[in-house]
Amino acid sequence: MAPLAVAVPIMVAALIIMVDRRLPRLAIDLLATAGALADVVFTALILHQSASGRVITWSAGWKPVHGLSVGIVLVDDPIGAGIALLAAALVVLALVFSWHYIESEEGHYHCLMLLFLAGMEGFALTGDIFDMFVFFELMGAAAYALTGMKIEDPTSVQGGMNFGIINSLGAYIALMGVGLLYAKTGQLGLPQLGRALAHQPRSELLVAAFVMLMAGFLVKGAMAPFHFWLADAHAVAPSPVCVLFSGVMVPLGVYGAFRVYWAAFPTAIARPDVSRAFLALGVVTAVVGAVMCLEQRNFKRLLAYSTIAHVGLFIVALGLLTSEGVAGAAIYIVSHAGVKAALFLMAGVLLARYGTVDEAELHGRCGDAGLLRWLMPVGGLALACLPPFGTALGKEISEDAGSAAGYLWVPALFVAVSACTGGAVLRVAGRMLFGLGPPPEEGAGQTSGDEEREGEPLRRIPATMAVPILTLLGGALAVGILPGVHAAAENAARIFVDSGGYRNQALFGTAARLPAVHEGGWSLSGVLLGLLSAGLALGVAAVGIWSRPITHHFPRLLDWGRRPLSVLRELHSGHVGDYVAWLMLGLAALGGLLSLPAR
Amino acid sequence: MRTVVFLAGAAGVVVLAVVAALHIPGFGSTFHPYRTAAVEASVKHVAANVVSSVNFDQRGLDTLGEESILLASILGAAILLRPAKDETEKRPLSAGRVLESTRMLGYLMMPITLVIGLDVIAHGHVTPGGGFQGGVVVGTGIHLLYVAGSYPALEKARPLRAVEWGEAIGAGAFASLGVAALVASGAFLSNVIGTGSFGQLLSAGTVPLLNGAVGIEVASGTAVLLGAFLKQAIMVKGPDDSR
Amino acid sequence: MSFYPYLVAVWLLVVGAFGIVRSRNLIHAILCLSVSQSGTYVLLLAVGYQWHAKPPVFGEPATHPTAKVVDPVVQAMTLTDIVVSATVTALLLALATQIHKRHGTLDPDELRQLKG
Amino acid sequence: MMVLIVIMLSVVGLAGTAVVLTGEPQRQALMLSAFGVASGLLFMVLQAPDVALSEIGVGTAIVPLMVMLAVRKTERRN
Repeated sequence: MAPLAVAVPIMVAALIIMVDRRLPRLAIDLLATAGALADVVFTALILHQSASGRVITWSAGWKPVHGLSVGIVLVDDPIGAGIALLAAALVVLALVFSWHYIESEEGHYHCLMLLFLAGMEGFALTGDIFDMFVFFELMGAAAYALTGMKIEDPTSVQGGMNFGIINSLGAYIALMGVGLLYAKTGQLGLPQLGRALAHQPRSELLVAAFVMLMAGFLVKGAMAPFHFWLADAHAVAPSPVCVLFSGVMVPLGVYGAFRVYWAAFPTAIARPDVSRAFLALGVVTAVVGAVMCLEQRNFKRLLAYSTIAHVGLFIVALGLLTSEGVAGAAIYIVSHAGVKAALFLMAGVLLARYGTVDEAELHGRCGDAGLLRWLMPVGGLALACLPPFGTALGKEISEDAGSAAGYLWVPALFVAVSACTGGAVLRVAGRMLFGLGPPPEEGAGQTSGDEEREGEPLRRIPATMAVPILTLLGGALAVGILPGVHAAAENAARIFVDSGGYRNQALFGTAARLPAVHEGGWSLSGVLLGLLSAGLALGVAAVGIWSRPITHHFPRLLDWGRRPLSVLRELHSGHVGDYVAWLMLGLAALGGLLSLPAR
Repeated sequence: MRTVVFLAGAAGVVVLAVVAALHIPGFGSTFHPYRTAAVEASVKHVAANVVSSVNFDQRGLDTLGEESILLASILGAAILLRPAKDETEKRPLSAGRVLESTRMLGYLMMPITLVIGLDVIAHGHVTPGGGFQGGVVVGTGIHLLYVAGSYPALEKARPLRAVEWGEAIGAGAFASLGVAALVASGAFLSNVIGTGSFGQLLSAGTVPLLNGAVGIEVASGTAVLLGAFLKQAIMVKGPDDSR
Repeated sequence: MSFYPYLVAVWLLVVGAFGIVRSRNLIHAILCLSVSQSGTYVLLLAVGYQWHAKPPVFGEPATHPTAKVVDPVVQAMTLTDIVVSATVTALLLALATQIHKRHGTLDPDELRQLKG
Repeated sequence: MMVLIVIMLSVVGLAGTAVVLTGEPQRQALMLSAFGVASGLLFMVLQAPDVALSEIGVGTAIVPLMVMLAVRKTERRN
């Protein structure tokens, strides 16, 4: 079953190339959407099956003998199958949105989307580290091309280039890590690696291999200081593609890093060291993302930085290295994907209607946006973790996990970051859709990379655009409302962190079933903290909208705050050489954090 | 500034890597557990070239991913190198100045190259080489016609439409063979058909088939890629290209 | 000697990255990226090498399948890696061509539209 | 054998450095070709004929060819 999720999109893509000049555009749309829908079915079945134990598939039938095999294993637990399902579902919605959004006669765009899907499925479902590298690169190759697709647009090709160089370099560093690990153990399968490393003494070789693997995956996962490519790519890629980038590709990078840690390294590297490194870099990522998010006036770039901020939160939650943290991150990732994808599609609608998503240019011009007048503020509040959206549930569980691990600053960080990112979205919504606040000064501010869309401006929003947006927001709401989501996530998380079970079930078909939890859900403190962050977000938005009169009276304060900000903005220079330099420094920093023993 | 940041990072990375290298089993050691298992598996399926056996039989899923990367890159390059809205295609007038001897060499070399390439593909499971290496040779070989100075002849020998088909057929066939094996034996990409005898052309089960699919895809892929760059370089004119 | 191949591999990775950092031309940067990647080829093949072992091919000249051979798995991985390298390089070169068309330059110092 | 491997490794390391230090793309493409040959020979010495064949095909022919074409396209307007 699992290999089909990879093979079917590839076959449909090949079919589209063969027939695309004989069929009308609608047929290509339908074919591509059907291909992605097939993957929704496959991954949903795998998810269903995995609830009663991991689904193990030995590709090419090379079943292990005495725990060794020459084949590739796919080990699918609920978390892996869940993120694979998320990817397939987002691709379906993105393709539906593209029916009227992407104007091209040929099916190349559709093929690339399907190959991108195949890459994500392979990466999520495989249990082999070299196979992960291959599908990582497949995601990459499709993604670079999709980013640079608008060749008439100068910034588009440039964003694609920065993305391509940084991500490829990250992949090669990860492959170096694979090589080191292979040299030490002679294995490539995660279960086999876990078994080989379970009794290894701590060694610098393993630390180096781990650092290189993490760096590679977290380049895609946009952890600071590997995150610079993300905003460039998101600002210029077509909106339905951004849905996939922010919704699932970036979280997949994080997933890959922690999958590798839990499957292979939990005893090979001291746990406090790993936790400390991830917490530190996660906090930096979250803060940088949130601050930069507030600074943007291009709505898509703003959303991109908000993704960076949220990735920081995911890394903090996962970096606690407890099953509660994993459960919180899982719920947060799924519902964040729904909210953020809906917001990117709204950006696409704005772009199609008004030709820009610049906050100042559109000030008060979008009063006639119809449905969007309601949906965009809702999206902003959901991003700010307003209960009962799933984002708030994920935030609550992560905060509890943080407090339980003794880190009392974790709830504060989560509230602050969700308030800043949600507030930024609300500010843009208030100014664009309702014309709140003073009109912008002429010629003020920056213009920074914008997607350009060809074709007629959109008069009314067609159903193929409205339905995906509503579905995504509804999905994020459902995660928070449906009973049993918390318990299911908790059970999935326990399976995810059960390293011994992972390798025993894959290699020997034996794994003790873990006791299942059945309770869980909203708590009063969680709801209150959710309301707090949503309220703060409204405050942030209000300050953003009406701040000029206020700061007028305190120029000194403003000046003092601007200096570090301008340094931070300078760092995001759009220069690929800078990004590579930071990549190397981040690699060294990660190595340093993991080599110096904690405490 | 940039260089300073880089050097600081690179110094750290080098230290990390050098310390790690000191702990690798020394170069040329006899510690290769996967090797031993892979050779056994290859012998079991009568594939004389163990590398091909690993690529197409034992770790075929990697190769499926690899072929998809190729497909994605080629589609991507085709999208990126298409003539933009404000550009026109202009056919170069004639062959241009090409020495008669160069022209002869091009015409002469092409069939030889193609034969070598096809041979490398066909014997991929027996001798070094295979679909990828042979495909590269074939895909490049066709472009010797350009060296021969005949762009029209090149266009005839390389009808882009057919080549695009070839690339899709190759990728589709690889995945379809995998699914067929899943239906026939319950395991994706498993080696289901008879294996023949060692070192023969017809041996190693599905390895030569998958190898052939890769050969078709790589040959057409290389041709499309080189073709796209070539066309871009000599035919596509921008709005401000007066020449 | 025992570590020299690994050092060469790391050297290629780092020197390629250095080239990208100092690059004044994106095509140059792309080629530096492929130099970085060659570091991984060298590392993988070095890891799979064994003194006095033969290539993992038993066809021609016919060798008995029990002869001592070097690791075929790293070779298969390197092959995959080479394909990845070539195709990604092609994709990036195509992007570079378009960047030049739209900006008239390939110098990353002059391409500053994606700031902030 | 050992001497040969050391020599080839050094040649590859130096050739890689030379590719990086060659700033002018047209010449860099040629350097890359040479680097491809050196790598191919190294892989041959390391008993990897399959890899050597691909590296020589890709590294000395296709990639330098594409670079030349891309350079030709991008230098025309300067």
